[in-house]
Amino acid sequence: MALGAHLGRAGAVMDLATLIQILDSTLRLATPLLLACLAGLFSERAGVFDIGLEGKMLIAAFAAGAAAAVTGSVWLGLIAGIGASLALSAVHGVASIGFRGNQLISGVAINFLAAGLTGLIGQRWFGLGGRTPQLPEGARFGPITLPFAETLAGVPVLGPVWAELISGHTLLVYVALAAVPASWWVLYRTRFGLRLRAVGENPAAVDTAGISVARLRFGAILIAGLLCGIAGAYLATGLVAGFVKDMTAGRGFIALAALVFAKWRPWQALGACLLFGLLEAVANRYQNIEIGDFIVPVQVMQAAPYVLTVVILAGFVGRAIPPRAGGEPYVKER
Amino acid sequence: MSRENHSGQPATAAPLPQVPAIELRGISKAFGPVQANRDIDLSVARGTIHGIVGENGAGKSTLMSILYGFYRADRGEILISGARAEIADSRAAIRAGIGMVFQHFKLVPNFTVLENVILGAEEGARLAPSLARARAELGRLARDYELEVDPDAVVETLSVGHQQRVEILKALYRQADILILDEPTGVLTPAEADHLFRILKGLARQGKTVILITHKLREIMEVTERVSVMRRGEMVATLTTAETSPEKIAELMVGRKVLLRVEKAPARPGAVALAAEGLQVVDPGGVERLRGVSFALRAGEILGIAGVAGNGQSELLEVLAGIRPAEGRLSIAGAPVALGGPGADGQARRAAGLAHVPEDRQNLGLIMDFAAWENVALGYHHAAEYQANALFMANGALRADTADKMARFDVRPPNPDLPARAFSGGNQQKIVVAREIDRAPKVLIVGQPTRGVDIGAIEFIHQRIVALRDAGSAILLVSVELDEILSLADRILVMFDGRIMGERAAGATDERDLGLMMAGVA
Amino acid sequence: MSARRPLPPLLDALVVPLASLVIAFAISGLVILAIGEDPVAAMKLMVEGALGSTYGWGYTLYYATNFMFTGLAVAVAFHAGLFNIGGEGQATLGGLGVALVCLMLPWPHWSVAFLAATVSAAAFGAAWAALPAWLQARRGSHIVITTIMFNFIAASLLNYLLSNVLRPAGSMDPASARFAEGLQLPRLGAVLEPLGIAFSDRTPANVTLFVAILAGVAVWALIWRTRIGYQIRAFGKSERAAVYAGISPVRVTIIAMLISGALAGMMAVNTVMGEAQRLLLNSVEGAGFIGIAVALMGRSHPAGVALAALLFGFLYQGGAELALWTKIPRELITVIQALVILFTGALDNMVRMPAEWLWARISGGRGR
Amino acid sequence: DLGGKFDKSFNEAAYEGAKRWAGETGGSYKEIEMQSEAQREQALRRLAESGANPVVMTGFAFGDVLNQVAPDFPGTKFAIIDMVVDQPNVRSVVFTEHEGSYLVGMMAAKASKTGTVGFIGGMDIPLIRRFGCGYAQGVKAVNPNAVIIQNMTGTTPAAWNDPVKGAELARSQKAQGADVIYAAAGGTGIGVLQAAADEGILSVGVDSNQNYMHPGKVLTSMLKRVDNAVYEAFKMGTDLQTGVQVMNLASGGVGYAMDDNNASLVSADMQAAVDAAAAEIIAGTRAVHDYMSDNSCPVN
Ligand SMILES: Nc1ncnc2c1ncn2[C@@H]1O[C@H](COP(=O)(O)OP(=O)(O)OP(=O)(O)O)[C@@H](O)[C@H]1O
Ligand SMILES: Nc1ncnc2c1ncn2[C@@H]1O[C@H](COP(=O)(O)OP(=O)(O)OP(=O)(O)O)[C@@H](O)[C@H]1O
Ligand SMILES: [Mg+2]
Ligand SMILES: [Mg+2]
Repeated sequence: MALGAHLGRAGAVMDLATLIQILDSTLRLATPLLLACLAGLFSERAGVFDIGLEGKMLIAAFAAGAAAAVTGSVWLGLIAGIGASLALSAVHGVASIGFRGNQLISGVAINFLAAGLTGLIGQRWFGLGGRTPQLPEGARFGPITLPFAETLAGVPVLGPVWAELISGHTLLVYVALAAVPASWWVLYRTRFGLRLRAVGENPAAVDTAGISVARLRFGAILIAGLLCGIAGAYLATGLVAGFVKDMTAGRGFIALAALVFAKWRPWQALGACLLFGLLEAVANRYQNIEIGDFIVPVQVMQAAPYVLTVVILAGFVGRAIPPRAGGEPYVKER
Repeated sequence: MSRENHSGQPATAAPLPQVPAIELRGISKAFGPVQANRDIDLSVARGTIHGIVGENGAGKSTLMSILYGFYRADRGEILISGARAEIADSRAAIRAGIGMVFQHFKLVPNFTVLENVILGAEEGARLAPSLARARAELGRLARDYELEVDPDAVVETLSVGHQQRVEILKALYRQADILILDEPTGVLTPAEADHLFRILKGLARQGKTVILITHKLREIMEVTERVSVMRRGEMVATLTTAETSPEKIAELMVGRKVLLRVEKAPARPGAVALAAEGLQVVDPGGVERLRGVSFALRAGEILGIAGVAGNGQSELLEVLAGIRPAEGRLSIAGAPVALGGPGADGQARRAAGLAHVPEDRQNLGLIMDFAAWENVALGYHHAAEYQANALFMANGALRADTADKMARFDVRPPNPDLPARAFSGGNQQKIVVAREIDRAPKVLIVGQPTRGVDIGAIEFIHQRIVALRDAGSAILLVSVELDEILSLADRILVMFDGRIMGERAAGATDERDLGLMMAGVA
Repeated sequence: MSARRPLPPLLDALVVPLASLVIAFAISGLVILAIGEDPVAAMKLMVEGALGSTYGWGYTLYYATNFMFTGLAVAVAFHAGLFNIGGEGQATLGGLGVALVCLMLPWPHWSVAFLAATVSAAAFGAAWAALPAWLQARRGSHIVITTIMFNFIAASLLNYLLSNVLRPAGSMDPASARFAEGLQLPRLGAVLEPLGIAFSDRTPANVTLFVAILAGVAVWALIWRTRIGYQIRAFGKSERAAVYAGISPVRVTIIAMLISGALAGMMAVNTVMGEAQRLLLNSVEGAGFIGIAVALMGRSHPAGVALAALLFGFLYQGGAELALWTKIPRELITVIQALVILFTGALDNMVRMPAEWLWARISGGRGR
Repeated sequence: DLGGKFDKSFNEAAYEGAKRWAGETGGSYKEIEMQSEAQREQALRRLAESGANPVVMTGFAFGDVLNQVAPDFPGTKFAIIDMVVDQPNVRSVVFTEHEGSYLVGMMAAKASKTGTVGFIGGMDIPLIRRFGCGYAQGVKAVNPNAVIIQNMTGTTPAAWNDPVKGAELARSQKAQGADVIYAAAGGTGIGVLQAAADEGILSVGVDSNQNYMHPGKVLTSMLKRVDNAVYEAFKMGTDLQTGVQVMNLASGGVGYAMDDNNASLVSADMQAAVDAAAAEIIAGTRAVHDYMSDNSCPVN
């Protein structure tokens, strides 16, 4: 069939190398989603809706790109990215916890704020229309070669899988992966996690147990800020070399979708983000498909990840029940 | 937000016998325009059980919440064992040795019992040691106080009675010296309540102080040493229980004489209005909830269904009301009705002449954010008298009808525009009852009609149910209150484990007899 | 705290948002100052540019029309407890509906075409909301995800159609052909002239504005006066109570989303038939998302939605004027929008709390 | 255009042109970026009303609007880039992007060792297809057996500002064997060039000279002298010549970039072949098919 023939041009229909390339791409694409998704998880598990993931990532990407460009240090970039994201988290916290404002509105405002500020400050600062200068080598996260990558390279299957798929990513990819068990452990194995989950379900229970609801929620929101900060820094200093206006390109919303998909649980979040990453990677790789003489429009493949998401959601995932106290500011007296 | 004051308390110094465990002086608290507590003084002696009674909305819960640091008083001071205590938040209250079981439980529904118990009382940053210690401690408490609960059960799967135990365990786990219980028996069976009182008496003997809020005067008479009566935010009297009577307390509470027993003529049963045959329900978790329930309900009679909570009564009500699918056969006034699929919904049931006062008024029977008049249309939004034309509802007529119902059912305040959540529980219940009773339905099914409702309102609701019966309606009454069943029902069925254990005529049985059947001993 | 007293409704509805707006603009002024421009001049330019002439009003109202439709769409879904993030995609499809109607048939008069286009836009928008609604109702697939996904799918669909199907041969622009000359909707100037009101006819504001206002009234009546509206609100407040009342969750979910999608779709009449006169790749340009902010700030009430839409229309047009006559980058407008959303929508209590405290002082004597 | 002023290629080139004019002549100009489609007409009218002359706009999206506006301002001269608008007071500047793309396609094919090259466009729209088609013809002219992998970034406006996706597509193309990748995707291209440099393969920039971004790693850039077009329009001022001006190879409107940054990458042989082809195209002896002429591409 022509489909096979077409694919065949680039090698066997789906050989190991192709598979590794797609999975490798999956991992890179999933990383920012995963970090943002875990950020949302902490916030929403504590009962604070967060649709400002996109904005926090964006401002972090900008701050990381700008600081790295100015100082030449990727670490200062990372710190700046986290700092900027934390600042927006604090705004969200003040509005939705301190002043019991509407959490959705606050999130929307943060997205606007980030989009506006990055452009505005970027333009004033670098005069590049919101872009930051190209980052040189030391101002970016470089790939990390894991031990044995060289030694194992010759071993069939395992060698390439280890050397190309698992090894050779930037530090932040491993940070994101490590964040999954870490989040799980924090949420389910620590006092902080217990309280955090409780406050998202029934803040009154936490309050009457003598714990400050506001402080707990603020803590959760700041963790979300931290994670979004890393996600943004990864975009600007890990995946590419610098910030480009609006470069998050809707990833914060996809992360939100992944969070619902994962039913607000860390391991499932990993699964959902990898799935989204995989769908995009596959769509990237097989964008041009011919069936016989019919050339499948490129838009079909571009829409495919989203269509498949809906199909999977409808077919296998079922009802997702959000944390019960989510979205509601905690008020004792009205 | 000061926390520094508690260190100065003489927790170790043996208090003089005459120093009260708790003393409240001049406590006032307003919620916006509502003065919930006005200049309240209260003194509770150590090692005693002290009752607090009052109508719905009298301010009992507010007063106790202040003592527990959940609310802050506008004015007044709190003395614990004679020393002034600044109780800024619940943490301070817990440190001062106060534990509270709230009227509306403060549990995390999807947590296990153990997790709920240690929440806020963890040992260190890691959970595992806390959980282990709590497991051991819970075992000890369970032995000492007969408070068995499965520590690994998820709270939302427990019966309310067991959830209550978890709340008490929480307080005991924190080694509370002073235990406040806000309407603990509202959701308990008589047996469970007796059990609870045994525990409370034990605690008091150990020198702990107990404050008990309840609407049931029988309980006040049985377990308390002293009782305080509140009315409209004020403390009207504090009496020694042994020197008073239920009638006297009721009169102090309501400000008038109250009939504590229902006056009713013998029933005159007519044709079968509701017939159920072999009703079976398996819940989504695969548990059989109803195992072939059959009965017939006649016009002009009240059929009571007694049973310990969790034996299928709730499911039975939901099946009859059309909001839970089931197997079997059901007919209303001789006409078969669907038990599943299309035609099995609340709308179809109402069309067939069935009205339903649900057990859970706050989640099922009312929409708390809706105004009273909107709630009066709930389920009857199709009713012809509420339609202006094909397109619009007649909100004016609906409001007027609501005002009328509120006047006739003595809902206070009689303002149709207030949201449901602004009414006290008793008045919320009256709104539901008014809505369901006022249309003289062929069949009325009622679940726990007086749960948490003050005695004045209980009297009123009971009278209306009897009046409806006398007007020829068939009434199915589900209640965990044996008192209520015995005084209202003409005929009594007892449910156990999804089955009907037996039937008794109301005059030919008593609490002991029913209690045995309820325990599954036929 | 207890020393406060709730403000009377009228005061609450007027003073709090106004004071919040003042704060938002004060901080915006600081931002303008920080980038080295004159805040007073900039604000004056914005206000005069957007509200100082019928020309400015025309643009302000044109944008407000878009936001009213998308805001109402989100609001209706909110009443049913559903978060419809899919306004963007539904409006995209609405645009397709308008374009097909206008291009496929020879219309005798703009008014007939207008009617048909409105119906078609609503139908296409509703159709695009139907599947997410059905999946939510029947399969429990979270509407937030499915509507996000449908936005992307709509973009792909439109991209394909405009590049391959609807584009006139030889045109570089991925846009449909221009509609027939007579299909230009009457602009506000033309409509108001017979009434003796002089209004600039150089602006894209057109008769669709009246449809938007009608839609607002209709939504109000629907939500608070009709049976289905009652059911939507009951379901939105408490699903369990709705089931108790015999209200079908499936039916209500689907109906509410269809209405929501139809409203979002109708926005396209304004942009496609009222302004561009052809279908563009980017004819929705984010109005679907602005609709979320508008609905939230308007507290899901049509009157609130209309006011919030007007506010955003003002910001768009005022921002255009700024961009036109100053060197202030257009991102500043985004920042101002953010601050307005933040202070009027999320930080409203920052004003309300002290206001209630003050109110308690002032009205202290009269309390119970 | 909505893409933004500093996409490192198209819009930025226009800005550079305006700046150059202002710098040389001391003249002043106003510039506006659009936030909304409705602002196109608004901006044109307001600028014309304010006496600006000429009014220069970039992007095909202005075409339809200009057609409406131009007749209302007969005294004002307009220049539009990338679209033909048939009005007496309009100068339409169009570029033969297919010719320029053809040349860089030839260079890509010559530089490619694998025989596979890549093209990454922002969105599947006619303009980008014209780029892609010219490029493909150039590649095939050198190596008829070459494989050209074509990808588009997206279908929403984000497609022009998504360097992350651009980089990912570039990596995917590299994995399929591509060793030269041509990016015509606005800000997204920055990611393509970056990923190519990281992966040790070559890239081709677009519109402006992007060779400097990764010296020694960008094979060349397809130049589209929007800056010149804008500069000239401003320079002519009110005497702006109207009518269609085709900026092609012959007029230096399109071409490929050579500088110190890519000198080492372009062999004499490669340059000779490309220059010869350019000469043939200018002479009319070598035809480069324009996708827009019949909405199809002879090769792909
Ligand atoms: N959270 C609150 N916000 C506002 N007002 C409240 C709140 N809680 C109680 N109130 C007001 O305080 C008054 C006293 O309420 P409280 O809960 O103390 O009554 P109660 O005696 O416990 O009644 P019940 O017997 O029904 O439990 C009520 O009338 C009510 O208006
Ligand atoms: N948000 C509120 N606003 C005004 N009054 C309130 C509010 N919440 C509670 N109340 C008042 O508090 C009092 C008691 O409330 P509570 O929640 O304790 O209900 P309740 O009467 O005890 O109901 P139940 O019997 O179902 O437990 C009522 O009089 C009610 O008017
Ligand atoms: Mg109470
Ligand atoms: Mg009560």
